[in-house]
Amino acid sequence: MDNNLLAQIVFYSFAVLTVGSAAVVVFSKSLIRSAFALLFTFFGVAALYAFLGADFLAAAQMVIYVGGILVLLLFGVMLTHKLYDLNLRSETFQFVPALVVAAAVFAVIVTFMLRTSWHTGPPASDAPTTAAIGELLMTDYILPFEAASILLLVAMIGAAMIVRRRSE
Amino acid sequence: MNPQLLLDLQKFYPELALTAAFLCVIVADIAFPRIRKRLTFAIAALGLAVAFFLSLPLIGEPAGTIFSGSLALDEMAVFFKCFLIATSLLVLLAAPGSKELSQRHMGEFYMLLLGVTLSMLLLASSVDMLMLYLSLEMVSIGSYVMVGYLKNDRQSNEASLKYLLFGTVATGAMLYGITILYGLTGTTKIALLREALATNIATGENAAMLLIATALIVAGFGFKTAAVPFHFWCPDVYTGAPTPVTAFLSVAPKAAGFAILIRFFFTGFAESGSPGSWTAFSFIDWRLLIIVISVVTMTFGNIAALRQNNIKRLLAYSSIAHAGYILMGTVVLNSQGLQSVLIYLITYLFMNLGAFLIVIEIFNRTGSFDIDDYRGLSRRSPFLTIAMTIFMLSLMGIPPFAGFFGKLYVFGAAVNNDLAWFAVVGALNSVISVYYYARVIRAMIIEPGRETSLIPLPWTSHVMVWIMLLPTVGLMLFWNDIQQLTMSSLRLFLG
Amino acid sequence: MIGLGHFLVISAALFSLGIMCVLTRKNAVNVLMGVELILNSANINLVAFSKFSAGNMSGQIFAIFIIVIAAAEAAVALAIVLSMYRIIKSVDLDRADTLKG
Amino acid sequence: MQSIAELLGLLPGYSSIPETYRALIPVVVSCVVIFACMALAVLFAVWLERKVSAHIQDRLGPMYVGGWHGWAQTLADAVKLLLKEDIVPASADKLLFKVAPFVVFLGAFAAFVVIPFGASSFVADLNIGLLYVFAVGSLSVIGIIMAGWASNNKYSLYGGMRAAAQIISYEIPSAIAIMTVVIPVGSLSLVEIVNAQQGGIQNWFIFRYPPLVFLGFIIYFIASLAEVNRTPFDIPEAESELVAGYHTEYSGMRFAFFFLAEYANMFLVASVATALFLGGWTWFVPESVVPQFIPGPVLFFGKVLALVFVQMWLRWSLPRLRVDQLMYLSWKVLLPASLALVLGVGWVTVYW
Repeated sequence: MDNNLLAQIVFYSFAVLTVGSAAVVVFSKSLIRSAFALLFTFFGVAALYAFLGADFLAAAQMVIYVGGILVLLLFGVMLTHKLYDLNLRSETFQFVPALVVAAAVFAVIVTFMLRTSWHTGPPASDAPTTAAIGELLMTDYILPFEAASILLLVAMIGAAMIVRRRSE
Repeated sequence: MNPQLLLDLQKFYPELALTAAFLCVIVADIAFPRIRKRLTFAIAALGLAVAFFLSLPLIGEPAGTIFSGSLALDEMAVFFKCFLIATSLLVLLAAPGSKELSQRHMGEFYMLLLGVTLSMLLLASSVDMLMLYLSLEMVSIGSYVMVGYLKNDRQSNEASLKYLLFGTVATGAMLYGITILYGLTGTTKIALLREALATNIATGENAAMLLIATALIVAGFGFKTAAVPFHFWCPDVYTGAPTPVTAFLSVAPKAAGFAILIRFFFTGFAESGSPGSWTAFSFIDWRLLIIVISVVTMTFGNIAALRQNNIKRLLAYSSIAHAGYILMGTVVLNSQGLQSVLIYLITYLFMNLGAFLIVIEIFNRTGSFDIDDYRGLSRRSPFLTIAMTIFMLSLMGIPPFAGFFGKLYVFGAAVNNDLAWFAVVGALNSVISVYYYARVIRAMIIEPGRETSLIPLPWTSHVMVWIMLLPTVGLMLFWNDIQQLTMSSLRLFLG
Repeated sequence: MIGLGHFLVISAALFSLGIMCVLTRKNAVNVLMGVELILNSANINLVAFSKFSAGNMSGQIFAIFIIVIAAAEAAVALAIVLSMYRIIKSVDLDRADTLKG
Repeated sequence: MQSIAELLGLLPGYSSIPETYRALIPVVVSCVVIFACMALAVLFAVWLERKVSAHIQDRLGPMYVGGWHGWAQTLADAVKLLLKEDIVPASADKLLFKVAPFVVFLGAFAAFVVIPFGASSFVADLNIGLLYVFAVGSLSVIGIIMAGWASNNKYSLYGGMRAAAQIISYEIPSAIAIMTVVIPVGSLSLVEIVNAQQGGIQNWFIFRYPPLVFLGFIIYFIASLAEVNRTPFDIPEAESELVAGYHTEYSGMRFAFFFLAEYANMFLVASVATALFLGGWTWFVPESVVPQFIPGPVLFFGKVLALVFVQMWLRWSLPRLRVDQLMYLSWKVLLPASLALVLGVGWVTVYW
């Protein structure tokens, strides 16, 4: 790669963006800022996918996570609080013990992950993945694909049933 | 179309029947508003019954996988298909008799029940980690909605929220473990894990990574089977959920969880050729680990049940304890141990559903789940009292009822495999459980109640109680058949 | 050169941040955000392994299904949270306290 | 981007720049070019909108600034906007308030990267091009909610939430309608899709499998109108109810960004429709009959303008829908219709 340095700069900036905004999600005192920080986390993760050559997945991440899940979460925040409540404080509890636990989890996982000799092969090529994914979804993964449609149907009807008003 | 796909579809008829019923219920619920209550019930019951009879011809099919290695088709898969469909059918038949469920939206309830049943069938026979995770989430998401079915009821809602939060975190952690396993082996097929791992865990670091992955995955299974320390959700959810849902959750997803637990560890980790050996990865004492979980689970469940006044809560803790007993069977991971698990599940199905059925009937009349309100029940409804007593005795493990044989098998499997002390712990636990089950019996029979009016029992409920009662009492008559059935169900696909 | 390790560290960081979020937050919606972090971390793992380690597409396919599941889960979760808000006018988890024992 | 890099290579001394930085330059230059084109197009569109609306209402519109039909009116407006004081309301969430316009703008702007204006005039030919358009489009939704919330004004919040609900509802039928083109081509790349339509008007997808793809075009066009919040789907910024929706509190430069994003989005959906259904930069008749004497980009822009004109025409002809009608249209009319179309197109593609 001739622009190796450039690639590294871009990678590290996206890594910092991802982890940094995730930290904002976790530590921010304002609920709504947590939610908006999630936008940058999802965006950063999509960029990481692009780095890994998973172009279809990167776009899917943006469409579904940012355009769907994050919007849902934001609606969730806004519909469950009184309007004008800009300083939505999100309280925390067990802060220090949880910090210790999370730090321990991080330390353990990272230590062993870096020491593990992963089953490594040559990196997969960066060929476009869309066609291959479509092919696999219709052949080897046809059952999960169909099952996922049932899942979505159950989730959709279930969610609609729960939020529907009691009148009728 | 791919010819292999068509062949696979022929072995997929039970699931297809359920899917068809699932879709028909949705359409019927919308299209025929006048008769939808009965129509959706009929479709759901018909679908389950058809699915049950379509599973029977699969017995004796050569073991293999279908859909490019997504699902296993072996005797055990068929056993669990039948078991899970039967459970759902029984719950379905009991559901209209419950006043808790809002009669208006029964169509959605049946839809959810069918959807969750379908997902459980997929879960119990998954041999691909993707299919495993997907179907686990399908079961979970359907269950969250079922628990929160009484959407205007505060308890139901809280139960649903707690279930959801615990569930998403537990399955999230499990997923992380699965990804690590994928990284270690480069495959998502459970059957290929063992070989890939055997060449891969030579170094200590890899073993540690595997350990972390396994711990995370066990958390997911522990959540589904409500084993300590992943049981927190269980009492609250069982109490808050509508009673038919509680009955369903306490049997079906648990059984599916055990099915996939056995399948995952047996085909993925244990050494091939010699059932009963965890020795492939000897750096961790698997048996001890599961023994500890099992002992803690049953002891905790039994002790916590002692001080419950709410019958649903009591049964919730008792179901935790029973999960402990079942785990005991998985410790002895040979054919005898696994057979005992299957037998225990069969007995547990009838006695537990029966107990919940009576809880439903009593709630319909008294509107209470307090054990104190069971006082004087013997005067008000002798039939219910006798039936409940039999279910309680069976849950205790008193002969000659079904529960006794289940326990006998589990303890026997432990004794036969040099774990006599383990069986003793189990037996001691059963002794503890006698106390709280007996409390229910005492309240019903001995203690006088204020109300004396008779409890009317519709004929449908009569029939339902008998359906549960007969196997609980008479299972031992067919003991040889059950032994043979469960024995033949153990021909796992190990390819 | 950017290798597998870089991605694994990011994913571990997201995972622990997600755990942290789940453990500390009282607000139900906020807890769900933590869950999304956990799912994203698992996805990074899968895609990274798919490229560097397994050399097959199954990791990416798995990741797609996880995204789909996350969407379904979020829909149901928010429905339940909204329903709870309608009943007790709060989404703080310590207000969900009628079930104790 | 390739052609830009080649053009830049003609500059004296260009090759003496270190490789690492040279890789960046075409990216920056193409961004600037797109931005400039977009700004010009928006200026023109705003003027056009004024004129179209005026003539539909049988009046003349601005006539003085600049001479012929007041062509410089929007320039004057732009200068006014940029010179205005940039007000941040005292009770707003300052950080989010300031970020929101840029997020919205980024969503509109980044999508132009994959639009093929001509046979070689595009920044990138991503093989997931169409999906990418939808992906960055979802950024604007978040930006709109952000603006609505951060303003701390209930009209803004309602506007923002209405807009978000509307956009995500209509994204579904429009995405499915696009499948009517993607299925026969077998690619998500916009360049490939346009290439598949070469050879005259009869090869444009709008006339493929009549009337299936034509109906797909209609569904896409309606849904895209709603996605850019144009009348008759402009309830997020319905003046009579919500003042101006999510950008009520904005002024000066930040308001200009919203304005820019709004018109850029009009061009974006028109461009996508042109590339997908109207043959993109391709000529009306087979080149063997009449050679193409208009450059591709001009042809493309002409088709886009025609669609933009229709958008304006609709705005001044149709009344606004109610919220429930809006949702009804999306979920109960467009969605089933587009699903049926996809089934039809799939069937035709496979078995015909």
